[in-house]
Amino acid sequence: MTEVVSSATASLAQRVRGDFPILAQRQNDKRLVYLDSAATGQKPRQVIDAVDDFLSNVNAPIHRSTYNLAERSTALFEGARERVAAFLGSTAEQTIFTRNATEAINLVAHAWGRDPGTGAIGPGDVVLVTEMEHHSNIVPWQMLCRDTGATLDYVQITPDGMLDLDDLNAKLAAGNVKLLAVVHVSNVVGTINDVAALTASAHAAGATVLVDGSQAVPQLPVDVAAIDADFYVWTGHKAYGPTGIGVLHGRRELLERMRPWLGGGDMIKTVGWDESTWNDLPWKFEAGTSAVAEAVGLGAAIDYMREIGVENIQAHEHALVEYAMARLPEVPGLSMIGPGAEHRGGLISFTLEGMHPHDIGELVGRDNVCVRTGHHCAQPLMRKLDLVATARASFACFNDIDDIDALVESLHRAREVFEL
Amino acid sequence: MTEVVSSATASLAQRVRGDFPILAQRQNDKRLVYLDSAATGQKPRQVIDAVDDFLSNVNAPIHRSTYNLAERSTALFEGARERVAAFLGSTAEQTIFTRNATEAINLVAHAWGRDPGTGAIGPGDVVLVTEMEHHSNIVPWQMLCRDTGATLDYVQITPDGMLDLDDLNAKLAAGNVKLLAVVHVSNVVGTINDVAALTASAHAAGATVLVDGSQAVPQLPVDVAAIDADFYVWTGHKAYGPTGIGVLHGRRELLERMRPWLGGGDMIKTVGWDESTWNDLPWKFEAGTSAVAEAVGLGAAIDYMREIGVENIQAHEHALVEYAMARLPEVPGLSMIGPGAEHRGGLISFTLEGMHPHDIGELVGRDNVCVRTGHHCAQPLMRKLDLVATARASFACFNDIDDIDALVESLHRAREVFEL
Amino acid sequence: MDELYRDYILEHYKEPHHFGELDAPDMQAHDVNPLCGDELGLHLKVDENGVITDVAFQGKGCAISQAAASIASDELIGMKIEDAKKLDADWMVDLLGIDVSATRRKCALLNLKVLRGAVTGDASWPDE
Amino acid sequence: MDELYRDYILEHYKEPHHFGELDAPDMQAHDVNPLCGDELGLHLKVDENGVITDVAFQGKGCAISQAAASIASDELIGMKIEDAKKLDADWMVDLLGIDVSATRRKCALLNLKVLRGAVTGDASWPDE
Ligand SMILES: Cc1ncc(COP(=O)(O)O)c(C=O)c1O
Ligand SMILES: Cc1ncc(COP(=O)(O)O)c(C=O)c1O
Repeated sequence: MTEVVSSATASLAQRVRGDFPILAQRQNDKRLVYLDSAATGQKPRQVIDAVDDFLSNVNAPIHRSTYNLAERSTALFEGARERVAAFLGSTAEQTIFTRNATEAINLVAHAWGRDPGTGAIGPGDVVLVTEMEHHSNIVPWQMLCRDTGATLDYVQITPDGMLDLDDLNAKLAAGNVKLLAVVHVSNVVGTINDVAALTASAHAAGATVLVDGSQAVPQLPVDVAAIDADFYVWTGHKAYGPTGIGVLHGRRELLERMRPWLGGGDMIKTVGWDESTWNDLPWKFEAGTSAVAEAVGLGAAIDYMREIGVENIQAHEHALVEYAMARLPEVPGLSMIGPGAEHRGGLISFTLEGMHPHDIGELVGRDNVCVRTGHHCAQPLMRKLDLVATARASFACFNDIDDIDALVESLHRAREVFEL
Repeated sequence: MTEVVSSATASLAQRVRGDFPILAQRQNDKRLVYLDSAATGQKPRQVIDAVDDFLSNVNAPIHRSTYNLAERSTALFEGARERVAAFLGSTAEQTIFTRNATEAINLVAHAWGRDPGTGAIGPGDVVLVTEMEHHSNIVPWQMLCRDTGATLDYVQITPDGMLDLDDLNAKLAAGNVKLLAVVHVSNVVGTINDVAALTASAHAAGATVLVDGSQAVPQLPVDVAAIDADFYVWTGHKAYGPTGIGVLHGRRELLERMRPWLGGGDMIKTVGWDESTWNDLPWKFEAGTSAVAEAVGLGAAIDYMREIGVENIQAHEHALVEYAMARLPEVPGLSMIGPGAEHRGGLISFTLEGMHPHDIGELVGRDNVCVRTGHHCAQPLMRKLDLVATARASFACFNDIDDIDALVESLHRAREVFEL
Repeated sequence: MDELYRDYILEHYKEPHHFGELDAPDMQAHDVNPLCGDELGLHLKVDENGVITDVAFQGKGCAISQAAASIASDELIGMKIEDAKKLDADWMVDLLGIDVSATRRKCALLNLKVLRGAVTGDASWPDE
Repeated sequence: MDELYRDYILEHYKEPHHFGELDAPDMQAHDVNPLCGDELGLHLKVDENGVITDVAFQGKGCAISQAAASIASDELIGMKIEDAKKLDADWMVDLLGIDVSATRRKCALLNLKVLRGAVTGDASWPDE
């Protein structure tokens, strides 16, 4: 089996490795084995160059000025928005740039959740998240519930890290759920949720839906129109893009009805002494000078994924997951967390008996193998799983089975250091 | 006089021009005359390279991971924060990274202004801004007043664009001013406000003070400890830094007392099912993945300004303002707006009889002369000055008198096109 | 001659036709260009047959937006409201007779936007 | 031998001294390392002369943080509370006897932070 996987994955990874300058890094003569793309992605030269070129040759204020550089900057910025929107089956007006996924969720929690006009959330209402959410999709809702008197509730997960749909349906049936906030692909257990089906159930129960696609966009085809969630958020730095940029796709009617959240330049039409009127979508939600170079870089990241083909990335990472799930158990005392490969995106969390994940991270790090260790910003989930921390290997298009082999060998060496 | 100014300014501008790759741009064989640094600054190669190098060779998640790249990323990110803090006389804990100045002001308007615990703003309270504020220092306060029942009031300006201190003192004397939000250097009239004195007056009247230093940091030495405002905000892209990053310096006691604003990863210590506890300063106010490459780029911008010497930049731009204020009136029908050179930072707004600023911008733009035209995100100020728009030339370290000469010539040509 | 600032554009800018206000207009609207802050108001008189009998516009703006309003006003007088409702961006740009760049398009179309606001209540930009 | 994971570090990690709880402790505190989520609780018994007579710690953590807690607990027994209040980061790092990198420093100091919380009420990191 190993051989078959090897040839299937090798072609993509070997083809793209040269695009990622960071992979040329060596440490103690060991090549970089980057298995932490779920924390932050590496950027291909195409993206880095787009940012560099923008700052070096185009940079000027957008939207307002009449000179040539300013026109080019505006065209590059709005052109990036259009390509980002098209890639996800959305439109430019419904595609709002934020700093990251976290800010996009907070935008919804404020502009939608706290708007007295749309009357979204109040006492007696339930905000429903799931036990597998990232802190960024929990804490804003805790704060919203604290401020509005609503109740936060959690859809339970099954022991193998899948959403408990009976629990979800029971909670929706109560009729008081105003919002379902759910992750598309979990960053800890790796589960791929059927967010289109979840959205349909929640809508049938009268709830609004926010989907956190931070882990999904980099690794599988996402069509926000087909999913039909009211809000779909993701983050650029995990999707081969630069830091400092995230995206909120929203349902047009909701975005139009919502009050703006941040006030300032660019989001206004007119500013009077006491009151102002708001700009059209999407700018109504983009206050102040935008992250222009970052948007341009994100546009280049989208182009990059489109060129590789996100289905190819998905198939590639799936093959890596299958290979890793076969090889990792060779390490004595290793337990993998989460569902089988068929329900799993490109990442695997695991623990090792007799060694804290922090020490795993330190020791494999010496072999230039980069894995994430800790609570992965999902403390409630860790508590549910009765864990303090895990180690996590996550994949990108440039990973290959040699990376997994390196991890497995390094884990064996780590156990020797610990005399296990 | 021209000769003296010429030699005084030429050395700095000529020395640094090579640092700015964009200045190599040509259009119709005309060199780029960039006079729009008040809208967005150009970036020296040192800054662009720092961003490129970070993304190419270091990029990894910060704060949490144990491997080498992650340690280096963290050190670069927090090192940038320390240098930024030191440059402005602040400390790392009091230096919060935001997307831009606008977001920093909104942070204060939410986390301080709407906190029921600190009880900052309520009915009967006055939020005092000035007539020369940028929309970003008006609209967040309009929204705060709308939501809390407080009243927004404006300190008037004198006909030459200075703050009317009698008006300010009368308004402070009423005793109900909870916040004074004031710009350090105006982006329209160019006025440099004595923000240390204003802060002292406001504090004496029991008001909290926010200073908008967006135009100040790039052009004059700023010591936030000496100014002693409770909040001092600025924006990276105008200060030779990248887009996507801004800064809030806050008084420690206030920041400690304030509730966090954005919820999510990084800003928490623990996340329980219903409640969370918050991380220490400054991270309590930095939710989600930070703009890491942007912070590193901002650190490089600070290094750049420190190396040139911000006093030298100030003296240089002052000489340019004096030269420009002598030469611009040569253009028939041209009126300059704002105070004399002694109270003015590195920018000049003007109008031309018989030609709308938009057309001025278009026509000088054809000569590759970049000036800003419009309301400069200061519609209340424009209304006060009875203007719809102005044209504005603003300076940076790389500008020289040849740029002003080019502008003056181009304005003459524009008048010919308009048959004036 | 300049490609953009043609003689007739400058003439309309310097001496706009139908600049001012109407007493008791039958239809009116007012809007701004958020990019530059320019404002434009439009007054219309309409007779019992639904024909526009008089037009006046107010506001401050650049040569392109003022010329567009001035030239369009000439055309509007005598036009049926039903026909005015169907006017689109191409009509306005053709009427102006100059190549309008992307940045100046909103200048050229502000008047049409306001006209459509007055006759149909639709406040969106003609390009959308 | 490994520079960081020395024999005695691993021994303390695998078989920590004073791991557990005390009945009715005279002083206690509990804290987390926000970076990795590790938790540590500390119980102290203090006699009438202000001398620490017994110590117990609880929690899950990495080898560094567990060994630090175990080694420090040995030292604390018999120490005056007044002296315990003065313990600083250097004391802890010297006691550990290994070179602690910047990233692992919080692991090494979590126990001291909790101790200071217990004896002085100061919940800040020893480095600050
Ligand atoms: C005085 C002043 N304040 C605030 C801002 C807002 O800065 P930013 O758009 O980067 O948030 C600007 C620039 O646009 C400005 O000139
Ligand atoms: C599932 C999930 N949601 C949200 C986030 C937050 O992304 P960001 O920190 O870029 O806002 C992350 C990554 O940290 C994530 O994995």
